[in-house]
Amino acid sequence: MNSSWLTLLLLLPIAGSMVLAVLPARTSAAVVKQSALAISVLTLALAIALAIGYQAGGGYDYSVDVDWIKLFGAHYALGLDGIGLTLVLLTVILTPVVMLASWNDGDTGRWGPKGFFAWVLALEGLSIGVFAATDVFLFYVFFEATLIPVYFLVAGYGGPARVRAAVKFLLFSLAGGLVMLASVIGIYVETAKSSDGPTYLISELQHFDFGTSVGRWMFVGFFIAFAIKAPMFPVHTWLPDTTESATPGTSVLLVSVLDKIGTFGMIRFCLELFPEASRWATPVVVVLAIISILYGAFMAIGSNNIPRLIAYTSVSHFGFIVLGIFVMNSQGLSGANLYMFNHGLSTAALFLVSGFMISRRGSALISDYGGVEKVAPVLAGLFLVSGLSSLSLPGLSPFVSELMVMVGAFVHSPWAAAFAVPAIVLAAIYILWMYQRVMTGPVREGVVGMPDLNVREVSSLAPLLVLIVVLGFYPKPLLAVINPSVQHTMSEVGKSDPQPKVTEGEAAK
Amino acid sequence: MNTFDAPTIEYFTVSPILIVLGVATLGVLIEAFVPRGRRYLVQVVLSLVGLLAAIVTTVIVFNRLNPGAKTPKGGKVVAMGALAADGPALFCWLLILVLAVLSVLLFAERHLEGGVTSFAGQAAALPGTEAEREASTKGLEHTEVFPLLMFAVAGMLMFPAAIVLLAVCVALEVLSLPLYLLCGLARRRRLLSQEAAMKYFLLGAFSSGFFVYGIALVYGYSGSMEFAEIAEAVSAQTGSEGLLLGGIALMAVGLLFKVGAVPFHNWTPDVYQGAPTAVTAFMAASTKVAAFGALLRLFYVAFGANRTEWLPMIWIVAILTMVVGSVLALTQTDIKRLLAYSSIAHAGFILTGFLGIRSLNVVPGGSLTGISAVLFYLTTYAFTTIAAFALVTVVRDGGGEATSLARWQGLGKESPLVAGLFAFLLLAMAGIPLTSGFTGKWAVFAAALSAGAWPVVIVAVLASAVAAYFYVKVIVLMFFSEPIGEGPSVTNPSVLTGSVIAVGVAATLLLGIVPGSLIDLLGRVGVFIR
Amino acid sequence: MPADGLLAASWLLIALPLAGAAVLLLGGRRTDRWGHLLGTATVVASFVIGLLCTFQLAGLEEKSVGVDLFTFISAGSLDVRAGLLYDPLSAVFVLLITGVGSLIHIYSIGYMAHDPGRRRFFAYLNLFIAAMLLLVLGNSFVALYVGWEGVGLASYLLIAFWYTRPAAATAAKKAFIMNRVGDVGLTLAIFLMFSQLGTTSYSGVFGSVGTLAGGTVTALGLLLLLGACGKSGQFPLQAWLPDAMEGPTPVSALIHAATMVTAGVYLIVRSQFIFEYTSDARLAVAIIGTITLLMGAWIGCAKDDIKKVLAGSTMSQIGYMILAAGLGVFGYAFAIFHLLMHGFFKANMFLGAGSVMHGTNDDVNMRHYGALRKAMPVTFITFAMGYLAIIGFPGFDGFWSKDKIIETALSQNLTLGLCALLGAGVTGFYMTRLMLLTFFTKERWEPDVHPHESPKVMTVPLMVLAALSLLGGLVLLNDWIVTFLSPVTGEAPHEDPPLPALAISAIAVIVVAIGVALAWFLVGKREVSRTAPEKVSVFTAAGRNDLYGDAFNDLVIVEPGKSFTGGLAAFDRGTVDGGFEGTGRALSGLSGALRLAQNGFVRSYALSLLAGAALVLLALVVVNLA
Amino acid sequence: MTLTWYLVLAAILFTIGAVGVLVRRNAIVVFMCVELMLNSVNLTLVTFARAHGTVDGQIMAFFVMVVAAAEVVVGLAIIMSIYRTRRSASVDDANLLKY
Repeated sequence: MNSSWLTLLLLLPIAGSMVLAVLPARTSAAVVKQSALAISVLTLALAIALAIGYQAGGGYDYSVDVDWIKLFGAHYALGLDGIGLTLVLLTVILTPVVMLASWNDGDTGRWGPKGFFAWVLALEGLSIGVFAATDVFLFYVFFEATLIPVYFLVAGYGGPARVRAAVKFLLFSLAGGLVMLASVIGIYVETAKSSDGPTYLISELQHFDFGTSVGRWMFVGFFIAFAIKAPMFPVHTWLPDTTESATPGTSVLLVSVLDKIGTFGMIRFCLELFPEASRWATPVVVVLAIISILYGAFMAIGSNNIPRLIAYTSVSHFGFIVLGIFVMNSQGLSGANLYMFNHGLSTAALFLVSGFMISRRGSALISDYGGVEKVAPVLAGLFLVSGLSSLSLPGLSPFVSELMVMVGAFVHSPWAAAFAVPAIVLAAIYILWMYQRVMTGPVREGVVGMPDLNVREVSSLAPLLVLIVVLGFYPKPLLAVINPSVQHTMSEVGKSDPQPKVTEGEAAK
Repeated sequence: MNTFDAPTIEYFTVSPILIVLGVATLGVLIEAFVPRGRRYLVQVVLSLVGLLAAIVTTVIVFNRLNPGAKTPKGGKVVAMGALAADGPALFCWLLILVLAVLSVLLFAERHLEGGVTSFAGQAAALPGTEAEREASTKGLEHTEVFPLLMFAVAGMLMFPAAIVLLAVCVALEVLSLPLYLLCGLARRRRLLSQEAAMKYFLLGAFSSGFFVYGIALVYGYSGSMEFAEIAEAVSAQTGSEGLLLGGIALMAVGLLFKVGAVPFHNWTPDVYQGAPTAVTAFMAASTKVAAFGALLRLFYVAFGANRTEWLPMIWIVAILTMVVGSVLALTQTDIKRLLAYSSIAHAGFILTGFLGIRSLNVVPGGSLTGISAVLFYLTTYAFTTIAAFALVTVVRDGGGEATSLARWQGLGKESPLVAGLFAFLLLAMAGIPLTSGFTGKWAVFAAALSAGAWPVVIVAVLASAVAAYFYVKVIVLMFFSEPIGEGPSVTNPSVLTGSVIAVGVAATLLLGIVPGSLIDLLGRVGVFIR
Repeated sequence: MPADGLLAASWLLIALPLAGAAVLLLGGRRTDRWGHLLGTATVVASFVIGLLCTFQLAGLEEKSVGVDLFTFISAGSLDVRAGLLYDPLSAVFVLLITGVGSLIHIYSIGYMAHDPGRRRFFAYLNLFIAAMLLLVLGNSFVALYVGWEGVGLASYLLIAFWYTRPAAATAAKKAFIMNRVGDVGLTLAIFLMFSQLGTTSYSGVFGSVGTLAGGTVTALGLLLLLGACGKSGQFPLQAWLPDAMEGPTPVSALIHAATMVTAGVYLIVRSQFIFEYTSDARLAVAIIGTITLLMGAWIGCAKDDIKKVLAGSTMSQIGYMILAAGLGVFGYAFAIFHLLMHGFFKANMFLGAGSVMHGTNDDVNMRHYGALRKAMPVTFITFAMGYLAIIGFPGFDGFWSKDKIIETALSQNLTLGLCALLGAGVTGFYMTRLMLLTFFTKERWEPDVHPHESPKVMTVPLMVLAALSLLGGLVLLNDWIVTFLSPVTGEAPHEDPPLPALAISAIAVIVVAIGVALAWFLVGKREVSRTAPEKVSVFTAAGRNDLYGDAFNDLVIVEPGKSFTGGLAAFDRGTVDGGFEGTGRALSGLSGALRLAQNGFVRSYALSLLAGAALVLLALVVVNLA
Repeated sequence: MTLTWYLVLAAILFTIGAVGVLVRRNAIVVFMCVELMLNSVNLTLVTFARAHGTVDGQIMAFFVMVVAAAEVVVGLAIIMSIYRTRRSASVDDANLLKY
């Protein structure tokens, strides 16, 4: 039976975006912004309602499956499992937050606030589509389509080098997407040989035997695209350039939501469709992930530009997520899923709060700051909390996921964990050194008289920080949704958790 | 006394060709007999009516194939074995005719040049002379362009349907000769236009020399002009193989020249740039359809049996075409030239689909074949490109069309609509999903991959990435660069050009979102009769 | 055994100060007027609850009470439950933390009275108390780790309390980062436990650790030791502790003397069920403790900054505890005992130092003190109590606790024992030096300094702590503390020391006396210059430079690290990104070059066509031949 | 004389024509070279027609002649107009369109 809820969920923001786009030019900016926010809040409400009604389990809920292009085997098929639901929630939570935080960021851009908010809504809708698609072809369509709003958001609204950055972003993503296209087509070619005819439905592909060598090639195609998206070393260089030029809001949507498509795709497609190839590639991917973790962290330490620094921290964090995915055990995979959500929150907070500061001072360079805490204590405080969440301080949500990922890595191979764990030291260095240089010390010229955060700004950050803290102590609601899906993924991959030497339940009960 | 055996001509089946030819002839007569002032209207209406009539008959003939059936009838050989009215042929007819309607609309546009068409008032008048000024003040126009166009269309209709080498040769010439002339008829920038015409003509003639020599060799090999008998000879491997190889090579040269494949592509940028934009649009869209239609039929039907011998050659050409087209487009500074190189790259993508040739018995019924993939790509590309060139005609400055990319800077500010639509078409050419460019790419790559041509597909994918860069560059230019000087201006076109743009954009969008019915149709009818 | 009664509500211990911190931080300036009172009240309340809980525990048959709260993390077989464990060891810590914590809160009301950030200060202190309580009450290594990091955060925030001072900000960052280095060990230990045992709870690990291979257990022990070194300022992660004195003095007293830095000792004692299976790791622990106790003492001798001397002594005293913990079942209880006593007398002395600074315009240089005993009698007397305790003057609490450690060490490992004895002597020396420079000798005050006694709100806590320094040793009566802790630490088999206990005590006292006498002759009898002498022995110079710990770190880690990140940035720009951008440029260049072939001459186009024909033919022929 | 001789002669003529296109500058001459190529094709066609004993080749030859004639018409028109504009029939002079 087909459910139209997901269609509604993804059409709501897209329709809203179109309405915004065709509003007459004389519509006041306030009306534009308020209606955009209203639409995104409505979407959030709908998504929450869906989340509440979500039937936990390994399968998909709210499924819809309609033939789309028969000859291609493409379906309009949507559905949410725990992994998708988590990321959809992340998307719908972050969109209103970004809107509120970027209330005036669109005013001076290429198409004014109307364009900004319309692109943001379009991006929201398409992202929901990406996370809800249960058909590879449909996924690919959404995957590529999301590039357009981001491209215009970066190129139209941002710093001096924004156009170049936007082109770089687009080309990297497109290149990855095209490589993936080859694999997507490969799926058609292989399934078309079968008696059932071509299909792109994940549910059917999961039981399809691609053969060893074909499966590996196709895995590589998917993986390259997702590695660029995620981004992993060595295809990460577009990210710092982009965040350096984009508005904080755009960076949030880019890093917190869009880049998750990469890691989401690794689970959904690399692992579930090509289990044999995934196992085959694990050693290489794990090494790449560890390099990403350390490389991103070191690069973050060496950055003098705050958005670049945050971008590099994300490279490091994405390394963790990929590590968690490819160790292929419950802890790693659940941790990676949770990590995606938590990283979304914490990086969003970090981008936004630093964005508030940068817009006040007019410089993104750490060396231009000093003593901000003195003049803007609330800003400094929220910056610190965001930063601490980024360095995975216990009590804040990213800790839980990072711990799970590292546990998973350790179970997989103690060496993997041993190389990844030093990142917690590096994380402390990059966050606290930045905090030290920006916030503490004597008040620098140029920082004097910097106003503290206003109510709008604080209230845009508040939901993020509340979630970070609450999930830091009580991640169970998300884990309860994620775990069954992870079990399902594991059974697809044909992996089960290695048993500890001593089998004994948690004796502390 | 011998009995007279009247040739059987299935008049109704070939009526689209006959109608178009008739209208073309009529158009020539009109030039002779109708007063100058009325010719424009009469020619336009006549051409449109003729084309629409041809479309109607094509549709009727097409329906007799019963394309809704799981296995439609294969079509039939008509006109004493000269033409094949099968699925691919009829589909090409339909496509060419629709594109011809759009081209007529573009040809007839008079708003942009202040009340006259964009063709030379008097081709014979020297640029910059009194005669030309007079022609221009009198508002003279070359209404011969319409019959010329109709002749070319007639040739294009024959080209993909011809199953006798003789007919192929004639069709090739019928479609080419009017085009040579049309290229030289620009009202503005006459020198460029004439140069384009000359280059196109000389090279075209040169390449048809190769083509007919190829025909001669193939004839020498097989002893027949008919595709079916050639195919038999090829599979029976009678005759001297050297003749066959030479014939294949030389015929390939002629056809690859027409589609603008590397290394036979050099004319494309020069001619696309120099020709009147409406003609470029017509050429870019329709000629590709006709030429690929013919290429498909010749190679699939006549030479299909020894494809293992010629496929590697096509591999090389396809790779070269995609790479050279994409790379050279990177540094172009003129929008028409850029689109020309883009069309070269696209020819490479279509050739990739062309590689999807497989024996029918390994292809599961109703699934994607090389033929249907190529035809689908042609459809998507034709509409996108005709709309793109139509948009080029509306961006103007004091000297006519502003084709220099530098003049396109800041177009997004001047006219968000034009820039937005153009950006959309560029994204389609880049193959972004939700546009026809994506589904088209998918189809040709899938066809090629199914036939095992994965190295070409990988090159194609990389070339697409390179190509994306120059498309995006134009978008950047339009939206994010400051205009130089006064900046470009957009002249509002009449409903003629407007509707071409609308149709092109709509097709690009619809074939991107709901390509299902078309591709299913092609999946069913995309089979050559033999 | 599951909790009932008040113990079931022992989570309140943590929740109260946490709520206090939340109110103070979120309430902002509105709470400025009464924030410090709330902060103090929550801790005092926790102390009361802790006291009652401990009484309840003492009355129970089984001295281990679990409070299961909720599932924290679960995935596959990883099932971490948030829960508390109330047993004698945690009870001792709860009382120390909340008791000393309460006193320091009260003291801070006076000490921070004029600081505009007082509310923030109390918020951080409350946060610290909550985290520290979680650390000692958590029932699993994960819970411990959460608290462990929480105290690290609080420590960070409090060291950097005066954040406009670059030194404070730097010290805070340094502390956190070096702690994190230790955390690497702790986290790896946790992962190792999970992967090998499938659990991280104390009871779970306790129950199954015996099945592990010896090497694994040793690895586990060493990893835990690394964690302990970070938190407790032990060699080789000791360098942050002296710098941490940049924080307000009550912070130094509470966090960097009495409680947080002893968390390492707690960790090792808590993990005794692991260390019991690995004598190698135990030995490592003892050696680390010994090295640090000597290092700390050495540093203490050379410093002129009163807080740095105390910091050195803290390192040294924790070294004793670690040493004791490394002695295994013989030493665990004494480690805790010394930890408790140290908490009293060191907090006492730090607060005393704070009181001194309070009276001298926050001057910390002892060379600017002298003869303060008259100006600050209460401070002097209370400080003296602490002094006597730390040097181990018979009867004072430090005497009992240190003596026990030296005695056990001597009986277990003669070398380490002798080192510990030597350390005691050095302690006598530098503490006497401190006393002399501060309260005796001549006045060397800054011109505008008018030393005065601190207000009651500060001196009363001093008096309480002084009393505890004097009387704390009473808990050893009848070996009460050892018996009380034995459910956790295990019961040591009786062993006869090499010498009678009394003899060892006497030797220790003599060694200390020598130290004191040396100080008297070298410092007390001489004129003290107001500026530190330039020409000093290499030993003094090394001590002043924290035994070159920072220099070593700079040379071996920081500078190479900076070069590495710099090189990496260049690599990222040049090679990685340059690779992509270079590909783009190369393509553009290729395009520019190929463009020239399109030269506009129709004849060259024809040539290209002809060449193409040849190519096509060639391709066909080659394939045909092949 | 064997078939081969005819074919070789035709091939030589074709080559001469093709080379002529490459080396001659005058548009008319270039065009004549193309005609030469077409005529060599005609020779080939009729040779094969005789060899195979069918008339197809001969018919084709006629068509090629017609095609050539039509090309002449169109070609000369274009060359004329460009000559009138430029006062030069050299194909090398027309190279405004390049790169």
